[in-house]
Amino acid sequence: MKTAVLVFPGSNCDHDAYHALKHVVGVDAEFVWHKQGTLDGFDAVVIPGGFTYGDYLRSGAMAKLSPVMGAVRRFAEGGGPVIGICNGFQILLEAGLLPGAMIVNDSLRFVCDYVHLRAGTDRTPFTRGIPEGTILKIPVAHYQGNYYADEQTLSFLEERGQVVFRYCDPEGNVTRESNPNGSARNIAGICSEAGNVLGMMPHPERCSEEAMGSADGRRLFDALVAWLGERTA
Amino acid sequence: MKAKIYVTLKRGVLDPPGKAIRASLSHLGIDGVEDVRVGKFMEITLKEIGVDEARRRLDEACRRLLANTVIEEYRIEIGG
Amino acid sequence: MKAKIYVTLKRGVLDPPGKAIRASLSHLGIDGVEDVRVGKFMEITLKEIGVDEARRRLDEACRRLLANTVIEEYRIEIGG
Amino acid sequence: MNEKTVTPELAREHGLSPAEYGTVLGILGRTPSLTELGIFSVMWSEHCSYKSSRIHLKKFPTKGPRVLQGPGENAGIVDIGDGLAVVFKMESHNHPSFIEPYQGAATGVGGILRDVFTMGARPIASLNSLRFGRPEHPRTRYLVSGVVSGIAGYGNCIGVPTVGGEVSFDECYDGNILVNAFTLGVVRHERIWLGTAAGVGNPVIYVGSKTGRDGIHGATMASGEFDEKSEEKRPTVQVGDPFTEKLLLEACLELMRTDAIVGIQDMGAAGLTSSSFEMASRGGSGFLMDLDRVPQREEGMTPYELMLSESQERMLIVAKKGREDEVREIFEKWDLDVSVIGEVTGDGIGRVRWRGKTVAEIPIAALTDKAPVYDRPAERPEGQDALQRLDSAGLPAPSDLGETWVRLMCGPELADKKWVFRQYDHMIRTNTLILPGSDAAVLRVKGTRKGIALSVDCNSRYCYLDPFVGGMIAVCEGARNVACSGAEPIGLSDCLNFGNPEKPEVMWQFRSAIEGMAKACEALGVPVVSGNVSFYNETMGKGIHPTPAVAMVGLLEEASKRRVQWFSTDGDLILLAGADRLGVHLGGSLYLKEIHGKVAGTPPPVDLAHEKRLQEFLREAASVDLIASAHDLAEGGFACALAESCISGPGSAMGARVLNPFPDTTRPDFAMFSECQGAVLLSCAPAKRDALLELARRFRITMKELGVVVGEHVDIEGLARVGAAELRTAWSEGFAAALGLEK
Ligand SMILES: Nc1ncnc2c1ncn2[C@@H]1O[C@H](COP(=O)(O)OP(=O)(O)O)[C@@H](O)[C@H]1O
Ligand SMILES: [Mg+2]
Repeated sequence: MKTAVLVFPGSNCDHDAYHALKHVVGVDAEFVWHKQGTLDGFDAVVIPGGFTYGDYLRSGAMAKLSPVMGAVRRFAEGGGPVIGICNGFQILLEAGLLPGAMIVNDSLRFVCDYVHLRAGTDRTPFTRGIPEGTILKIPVAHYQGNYYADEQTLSFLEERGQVVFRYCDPEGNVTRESNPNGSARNIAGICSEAGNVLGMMPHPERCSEEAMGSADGRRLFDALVAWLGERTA
Repeated sequence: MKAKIYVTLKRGVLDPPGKAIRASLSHLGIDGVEDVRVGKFMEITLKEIGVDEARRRLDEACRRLLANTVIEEYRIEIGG
Repeated sequence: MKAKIYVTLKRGVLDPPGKAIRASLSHLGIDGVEDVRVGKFMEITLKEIGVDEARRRLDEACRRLLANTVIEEYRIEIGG
Repeated sequence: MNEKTVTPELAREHGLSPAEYGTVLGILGRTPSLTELGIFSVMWSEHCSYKSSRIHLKKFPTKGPRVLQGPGENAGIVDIGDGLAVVFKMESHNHPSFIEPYQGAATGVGGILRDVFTMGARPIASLNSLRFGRPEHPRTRYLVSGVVSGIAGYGNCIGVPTVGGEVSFDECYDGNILVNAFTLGVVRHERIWLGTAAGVGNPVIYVGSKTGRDGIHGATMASGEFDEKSEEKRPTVQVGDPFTEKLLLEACLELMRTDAIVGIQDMGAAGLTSSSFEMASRGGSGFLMDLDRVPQREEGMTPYELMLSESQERMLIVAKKGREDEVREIFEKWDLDVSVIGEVTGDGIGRVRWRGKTVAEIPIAALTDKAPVYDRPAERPEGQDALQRLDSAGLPAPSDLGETWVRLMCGPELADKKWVFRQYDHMIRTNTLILPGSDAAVLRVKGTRKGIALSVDCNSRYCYLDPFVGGMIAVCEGARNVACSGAEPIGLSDCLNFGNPEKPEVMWQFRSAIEGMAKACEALGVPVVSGNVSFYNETMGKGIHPTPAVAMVGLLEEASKRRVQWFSTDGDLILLAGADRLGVHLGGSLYLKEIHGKVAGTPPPVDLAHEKRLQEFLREAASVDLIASAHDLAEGGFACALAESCISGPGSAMGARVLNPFPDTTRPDFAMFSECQGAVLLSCAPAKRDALLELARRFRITMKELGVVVGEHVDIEGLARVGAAELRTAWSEGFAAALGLEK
């Protein structure tokens, strides 16, 4: 079982994702440089957070052009599990692997804080065993995390069970106050129609150990390990 | 040769900076502004490749990189 | 009435986005681009206050808020 | 192209005094070229030469068993065991941030990061110390937003967490804000690199961004007062490119894992000039540089401009001969410019060529050794006595103590700084065990059990009233904050922000502050390993309060023994350690300033021997798990410290019921808000009480049992009582409200 952690110029949560996978969860992980055109031999792909190409044009815009993104597309089409975290989510949106777009936070400020998420579906490889309604405490850290899609797309996402996480208060109520960036319908994470590609703004890799203030993020990686185990079994 | 590209948000897409600017202007006592939409503007210097070819290449650049057509639209102006 | 404001970096001021975009375009195989400078572009809707008054107010808005005149310059276009 | 001919006038315009210019003529034996004049002017500027401060900086203790590198390099290095060391430094970016807050602050962060990774360390945390003018001053809000987002913009993008800092407001900073940035990195001993040029024939390599006309004269700007002409200096503002710096960081660390290089230094203030001359000076060598090979962003740059440009995100490397391709390969992989621009020579001369001509030829030892050093006259200001006079008894007592308490807690000094640090990524790299908001931030060092505690402090009102005592307090507070978190202070970096050193009163403040700091460092056994001096913080002749910011670095052998400042458990006991340090001290207090509108009196007294015992006691109490929290009494006195312990934690607000710690005073307002040095509010489980008191006796620390964590109110019996939850809400909104910022 081996996970790829993609590295683009400007990725900066790559080491954190690697640490969470390898040293906390204990699954094999390897950095993959963005110029690599294949993901053969990997069982799952993590697109970590950061500021690829400085986020200078739009977050994720330039990274989507890297050779490795072609490989990610093929990997996803083959049903392989892909998680894009923060900038990774933005890259998946820009690459068209997930619908919608990100605009700047409605506060116009970067926000780094713990937030609460309400799980919406357990059908992704990363949320298996995290039933709908579960409340997770996970930090966000971004400047452009204000999820946008037109009304029709939003409705489709909801109907097809593609909304994986919403921002909520500690009790699980999806409120305006608990939305840190203005995202449409409090959306914090969505998956592809098939469910194997997950994009989320919050950072599970940052809260995989109790010492970090929460270990809820670890549940996503544990779910992945279980899912992969079932698939190979 | 020179070209300009204007990238603006589509109608209906929320524009937080535009909204904030409008509010700030009225705080500053600058009245009469009803709406502000913020976009990007690129000044491009090109090799002499002719207007048509330039437009073709910049159009491709916009579609593939410079604009996100989910939320933005673009306009190319060659010369000037 | 409508107005447009273009805010660009002064000559000589480093433009990291422009630099990154130029590099990306050549990775995309879009050749012939020698330089890219990125600016802001604002579309403004105003009350009918007359061209002169609009220009006066927008000029003030630029100086006080919209442009950072330490590193940027601006241009106002009324109408159109 | 003909360069301007150098005249004594031109030399003066470059900030060289007639005597200094005379020395230049003596060294060269001829009139300098314009490029040479530029080189002398920046190298001998206050910023680069430390000409007014050097003789005083020598008073700092800079050695210790853990010190691997003291002042003199790009950053200081302190051993933390296990073959690891921490590399850190603080630096000012005051003037640029006042002119352009976003870019000024951003490039300040970029510069200090380079100082740390140029030594081979991976930066793991940053701090910042900020001073602004009055909250209601028309520019303050703009400056605060710009500086904070500039720090965020740069630090977040490069991926180094900003884990702490301080923000303070005073009229004296209306025209001169302070932006001091600190970064700490971790390095294995064998991977430490120094900024040295050695080995005749070794190539001198330029890497990073291209050179433009950015910030030409930045270093001399930082050495001159502001006046109306500052406007004209504006186009020299530098723009930061954190993305390029991230690439540069990764490329440099990759290169440093090879043994292809001899030395490396960032191009900071005075760019190519200071990096080349300083490296050669340390290596006792010379160099020959060809400016035509410098990667250039703009056309028609002159040698003067190329040598003085302060374009960001550039480094100078001396590699081993024959290893150039290895260097090139790494930087090209990271899409960075790389160019061999010269070589090391053995004749001790710095030679610069351009278009086939020699444009500068300067003996390096003379440039360094004959740099001016001034023992500037220092004199205690006439008004100092009057300033120190304070008739406390004559102060009117507030009618509503509860309201006064809330007002202090919600004012911009004490209010929650979350508005600021929420914009900083403070969790990235997953090391931050104690997030911003406690006395010190604590980071783990992966692969070990250790923790690093960080705090930055300075009470500039105290320094203004008595720079010697204020200087001592800055060091003591830093060390105490780190001790409250359970750590041992192992070294500090400072940023000495003062007015015009040519004024004897300012020089007196400077000298006194250093002497006070040095005395506290000696007593606590903390070496100063790096730092920075920023003079000329004056506008139209009006100087700032002396502000020697101290960034303290502490070590926890066991990160799991860390402590926070807030209460966590109902029923825990509340005790005051160092209770005998309490007294009626209103001089320089926040209460005096905010409620009575006065800055007067003398700062609270310091007992260094007690301070040392107290800190040892705190560490011991944490390491044997006798205490749950520790928070020192500082600005706002006892009542505000108590309130902070109740409401500053990440959970919901806690209540407390305590006794009045000054039962005898007739002035309840003094009991609540008078300030002191050396007292710490502790909480502990009831079962630990006896052992804790016993431990305190062993360290000869006076303890007073005050009360218990309980209920919904913060209640000082007989004095005042406020609802904890309401206080917390008001406190968390106070900062934005005071500045008129969006929540
Ligand atoms: N206040 C101070 N205390 C201790 N060391 C100082 C102080 N000011 C400067 N130094 C030391 O002097 C050296 C030169 O500092 P500086 O010129 O600021 O470095 P840089 O060239 O990186 O900008 C550094 O080693 C710095 O640590
Ligand atoms: Mg340096």
